[in-house]
Amino acid sequence: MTDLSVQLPGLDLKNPIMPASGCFGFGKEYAQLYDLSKLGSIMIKATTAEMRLGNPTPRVAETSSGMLNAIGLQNPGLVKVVDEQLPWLEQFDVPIIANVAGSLAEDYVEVARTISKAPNVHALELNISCPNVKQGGITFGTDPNVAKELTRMVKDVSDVPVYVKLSPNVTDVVQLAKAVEEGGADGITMINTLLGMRLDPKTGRPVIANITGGLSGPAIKPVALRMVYEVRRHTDLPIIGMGGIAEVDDVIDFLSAGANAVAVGTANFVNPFVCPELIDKLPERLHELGYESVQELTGRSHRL
Amino acid sequence: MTDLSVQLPGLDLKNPIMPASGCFGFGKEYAQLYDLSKLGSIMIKATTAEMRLGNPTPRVAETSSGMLNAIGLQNPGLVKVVDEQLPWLEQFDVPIIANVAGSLAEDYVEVARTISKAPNVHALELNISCPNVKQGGITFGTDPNVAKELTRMVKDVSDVPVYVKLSPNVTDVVQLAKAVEEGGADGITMINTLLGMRLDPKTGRPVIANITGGLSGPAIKPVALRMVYEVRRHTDLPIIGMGGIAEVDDVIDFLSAGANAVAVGTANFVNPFVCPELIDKLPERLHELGYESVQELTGRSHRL
Amino acid sequence: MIKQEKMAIVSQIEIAKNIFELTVAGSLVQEMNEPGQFVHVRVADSFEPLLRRPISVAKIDKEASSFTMIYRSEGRGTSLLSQKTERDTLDVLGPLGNGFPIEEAGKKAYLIGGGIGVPPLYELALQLNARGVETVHILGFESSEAVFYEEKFRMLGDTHIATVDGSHGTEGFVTHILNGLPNDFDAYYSCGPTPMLEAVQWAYPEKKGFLSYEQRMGCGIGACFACVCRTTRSETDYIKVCSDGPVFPAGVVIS
Amino acid sequence: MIKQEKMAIVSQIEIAKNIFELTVAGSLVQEMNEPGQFVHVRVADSFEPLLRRPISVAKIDKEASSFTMIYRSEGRGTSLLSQKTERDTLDVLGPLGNGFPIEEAGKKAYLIGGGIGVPPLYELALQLNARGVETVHILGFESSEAVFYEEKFRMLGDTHIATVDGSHGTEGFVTHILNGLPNDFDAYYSCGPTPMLEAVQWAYPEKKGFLSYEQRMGCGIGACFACVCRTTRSETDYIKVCSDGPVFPAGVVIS
Ligand SMILES: Cc1cc2nc3c(=O)[nH]c(=O)nc-3n(C[C@H](O)[C@H](O)[C@H](O)COP(=O)(O)OP(=O)(O)OC[C@H]3O[C@@H](n4cnc5c(N)ncnc54)[C@H](O)[C@@H]3O)c2cc1C
Ligand SMILES: Cc1cc2nc3c(=O)[nH]c(=O)nc-3n(C[C@H](O)[C@H](O)[C@H](O)COP(=O)(O)OP(=O)(O)OC[C@H]3O[C@@H](n4cnc5c(N)ncnc54)[C@H](O)[C@@H]3O)c2cc1C
Ligand SMILES: Cc1cc2nc3c(=O)[nH]c(=O)nc-3n(C[C@H](O)[C@H](O)[C@H](O)COP(=O)(O)O)c2cc1C
Ligand SMILES: Cc1cc2nc3c(=O)[nH]c(=O)nc-3n(C[C@H](O)[C@H](O)[C@H](O)COP(=O)(O)O)c2cc1C
Ligand code: FES
Ligand code: FES
Repeated sequence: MTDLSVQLPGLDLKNPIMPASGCFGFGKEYAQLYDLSKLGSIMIKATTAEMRLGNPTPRVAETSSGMLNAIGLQNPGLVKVVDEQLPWLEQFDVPIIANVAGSLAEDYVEVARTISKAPNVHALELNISCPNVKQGGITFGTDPNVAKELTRMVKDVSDVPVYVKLSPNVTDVVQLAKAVEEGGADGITMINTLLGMRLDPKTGRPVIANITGGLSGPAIKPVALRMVYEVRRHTDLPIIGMGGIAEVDDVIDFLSAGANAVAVGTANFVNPFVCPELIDKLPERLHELGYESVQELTGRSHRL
Repeated sequence: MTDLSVQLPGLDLKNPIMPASGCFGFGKEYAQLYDLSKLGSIMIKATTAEMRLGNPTPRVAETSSGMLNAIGLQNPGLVKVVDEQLPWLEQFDVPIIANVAGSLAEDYVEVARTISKAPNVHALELNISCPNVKQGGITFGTDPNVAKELTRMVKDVSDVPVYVKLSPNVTDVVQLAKAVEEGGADGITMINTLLGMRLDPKTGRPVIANITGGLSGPAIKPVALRMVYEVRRHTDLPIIGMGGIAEVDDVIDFLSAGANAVAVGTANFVNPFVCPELIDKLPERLHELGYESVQELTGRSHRL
Repeated sequence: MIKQEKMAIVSQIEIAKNIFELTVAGSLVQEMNEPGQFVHVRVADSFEPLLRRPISVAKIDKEASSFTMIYRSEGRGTSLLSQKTERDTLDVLGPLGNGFPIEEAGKKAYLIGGGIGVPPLYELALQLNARGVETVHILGFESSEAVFYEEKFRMLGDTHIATVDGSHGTEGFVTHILNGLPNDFDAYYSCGPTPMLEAVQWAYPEKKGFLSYEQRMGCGIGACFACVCRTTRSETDYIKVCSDGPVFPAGVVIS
Repeated sequence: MIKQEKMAIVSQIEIAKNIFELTVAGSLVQEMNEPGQFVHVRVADSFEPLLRRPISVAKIDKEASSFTMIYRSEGRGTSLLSQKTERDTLDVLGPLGNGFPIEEAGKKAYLIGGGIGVPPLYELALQLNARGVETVHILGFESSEAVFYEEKFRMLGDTHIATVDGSHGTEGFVTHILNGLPNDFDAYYSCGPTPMLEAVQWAYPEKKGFLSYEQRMGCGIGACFACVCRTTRSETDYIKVCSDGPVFPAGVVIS
């Protein structure tokens, strides 16, 4: 029996596969398709203190092997998430990772304090890397000192372990990883989207109303994998890796590079069953490769 | 008659299309296929003071809509380039942009001083952004002060205008652009490759012997386009844009975003005739879009 | 229930210039009910092009367990789709969204479509006629070359065609035809470009109307918040075209 | 001269497990001469997969203006290639590189191939036999399922087969067969995995030999420096497999 389980701070995962934040809403839609209890975890959509409408449309655009999005943190706000979405998710046997966002440090703190008390929220994911919001967000994720400070503030109020989500739009991702480690982060999730743009060749206008958007999907996998590999070389913090995962060998690659678990974002739109399919395929693939557990494989690229 | 010509410092271009450095060698191979005089310019392979062997193989790997390379600046060295390659290129009616690389600032200066005196070298492209060389290169391209200083040193010795090639692997590309502008750059070329990685899922080993490589091709176009657009908003320096260009609408997009001319890299490997084909298609496409010249279209996304 | 299925391609025919009629078969068809619902189609096995394409259900044949889409081959995805043949299968996710409420039609309904907004009106016309509703079809196209299903609609009721260039039917937009038609219908149903929907909505402020909207989509099932529109129902919320729509009563969507 | 051409697919047949024989026709064939040259094939119209795939020329038919490739469908690109049919065209860049020097063969030559290194030896055997050279073929495969062209080689000369699992011919590698064969040949030609080339080279230090190498490629024409190998000819230079090779005299490449 191949052992898929993974133990991370706050997270006792049946398996290392979970949908990435923003690509799975609060689970309701995918629950029509399959039993969410099958998932290792669910990273729910970014939650802010107040309800957010997000950006104007078009909010998505296709690119070569990827897509751009500028949703802009649309969400019903902390109160509704805690009163409605999270209780609804309690019917499933799955730990929730709550993605926490905001414009000011106080917003993050407020959301973290409250949402970390929800019974099924087992960890927070501090979204300091969303490229689609004007104020804040982006600066939290690109300045090591700011990132460290914010991590510390959130750690102080959180009832559950705090994972910090790193941006790929930086010169030195390792520096950021170390900064949030110093700030007390229990883990790292990476990567968020790469800042990109598409124009309509007919008009010269940006296709995304917000002008720029975040690039995700298979196109960014090489960048994501490189960053996970680099960060793993410099920290022992748990890493939840993501960026372009769509097939079982992508999972293998991220685990090999040092991720302890992985998240699947854009691929949910292409194949809404991708997460359960990956979970089903993983044991056989591990076995083929000569591994009996996820843990055995994890980080093997560093042990060659 | 649609006017394809573009006047840039040192460069009187018949058309705005040129092969990107490292993707066209010193022209000899493509000269077997078509008349190089057709090209707007040629960016020749990076030249260093001494001959370089580059990195071990495998040096390339395919990724989704892209490729990784870690050639590592293999080149025959300054003397051979000046004595053999450049004179050979003189048979063609095409201005050459010499890509200058090195490990230390003095190397850059030495190469720039000598190569800028070659009669057909009309501009230098300062490669401060190659992600595939261990010492140097990368730090020149990520630290604004270092980039500015190097630009100034090279400007001091160069007989021709100096374009600086920017790296996308930075938090703030605009800051770098401004720094090299302050250093006296006559223009900017962008972008070099994104640092990425591929693993062999069977073994967990990096496919590229150098472990990481530079990601190029259609996958990176959204990032390149966004960076050109951003830099154009903050400087009037000429920009030669590149990153994933393969079709005529890609050329349109880069020009729209503010590039004055474009370079084609990876696409040469897919279709060795891509440059002359783009040159042939550009007039009709411009006309369809209602423009009579390249210049008219250039930067239109900023004028909407 | 939403299903994902590799459906068999029964036929694919170019029925007008760049307009393809694609019929596929599979058990997913048994889930289809409302006209105006759509499916989310994967056009390639690879991840390039990456996203699914939303296409309306144009005709449902429960007995044959097949359904028909009609689409314009335009961009990268739809042109790949148009190259598929009976030898291929098609990865379909659906049925998605909420369609046209047929029970609201009253006795006589106007079905107003523009271009690739026409297809869902065909299944709608079939279902309304089956319920004894009189349907009048007002259909707009670019030019005579782009006209499709004229005869099929005619078999079901009065059918008026407008073309932008006047090469067939009335010259101009569907609104030109509407101006000359009586106001004696109970409800209207419309699908087409947003400016057309706006114009139709303005033309009949006191009528019951149902409009089908388009937006760029990611997931197609309501999870990604890509396809939102502002709504008159609330200042503080968006509606999602994919899962709340694509059909909304007139007056709800702020476009 | 190197040409790029959309060639017509004449036939594509699976001749062994996952091994396909693909014949295409076009004027580019008139440029082919040396056995051991290769072509660079674009497997998709889109940019995914992006890079061309290098495949050896296995047989040239100048009269029919066609040539044949034999390849293993393995990764993403070659499996797409294997799905092409007579209805498709194939974008071919070639002929590329320098092949086997047939004039060096003397009277008797050993042709030693492993797996997908066997194909170029077929055209080589044809050309050598046409010149009156006696050819002996020593071919290694994974297993009996993977064996191809055995009869065709047999028609041209003595043919010995090794399979790794012993399911056909001698069990083991081609070197096992070579050990039992006389040393009475003038030159050897070899293509296959690098360890095999190494072993062959070591086995016949005093013989004239020509080896065909593989490397990951970008451009395929010598411009990108992807496909280099170190060489004994100079400490300060690399050779490029695509344009200096893929065939090199024994002793030149340091692998
Ligand atoms: C609910 C719904 C029903 C539709 N029904 C039909 C139909 O029955 N027949 C038909 O021909 N078309 C229909 N469309 C429009 C159809 O989805 C687009 O024409 C198609 O997605 C364009 O894809 P492409 O590959 O041709 O273009 P590309 O330019 O390659 O598309 C790039 C991206 O933009 C999206 N996109 C481009 N145009 C549109 C558009 N108008 N609406 C939504 N997304 C778009 C694509 O889905 C893709 O993600 C419908 C759209 C929606 C939202
Ligand atoms: C000069 C030369 C001649 C060849 N002749 C033949 C032949 O006649 N028949 C045959 O079956 N194979 C031949 N090969 C090997 C063939 O090119 C690879 O098997 C093929 O490229 C693998 O592509 P893929 O899509 O199956 O694999 P993928 O894993 O999708 O390939 C990914 C990338 O790696 C490259 N790659 C993978 N394996 C190899 C390899 N062994 N050599 C070079 N590049 C590789 C691919 O070209 C591609 O760029 C030859 C290789 C060279 C260099
Ligand atoms: C439509 C969309 C919405 C997203 N929203 C969020 C979000 O709210 N919070 C967040 O941290 N990341 C968000 N992301 C980023 C993803 O969680 C993930 O980091 C990124 O998409 C890379 O993974 P992928 O390539 O598998 O999609 C979003 C991504 C997409 C495509
Ligand atoms: C094989 C290869 C070699 C390259 N060598 C160089 C180089 O020597 N100097 C340089 O400035 N850029 C080099 N580049 C980067 C390209 O010039 C270009 O900036 C990059 O590939 C993005 O463009 P593309 O997507 O069109 O390839 C190289 C790129 C590739 C793919
Ligand atoms: S397309 Fe994802 S919510 Fe509508
Ligand atoms: S593949 Fe480009 S030099 Fe050989």
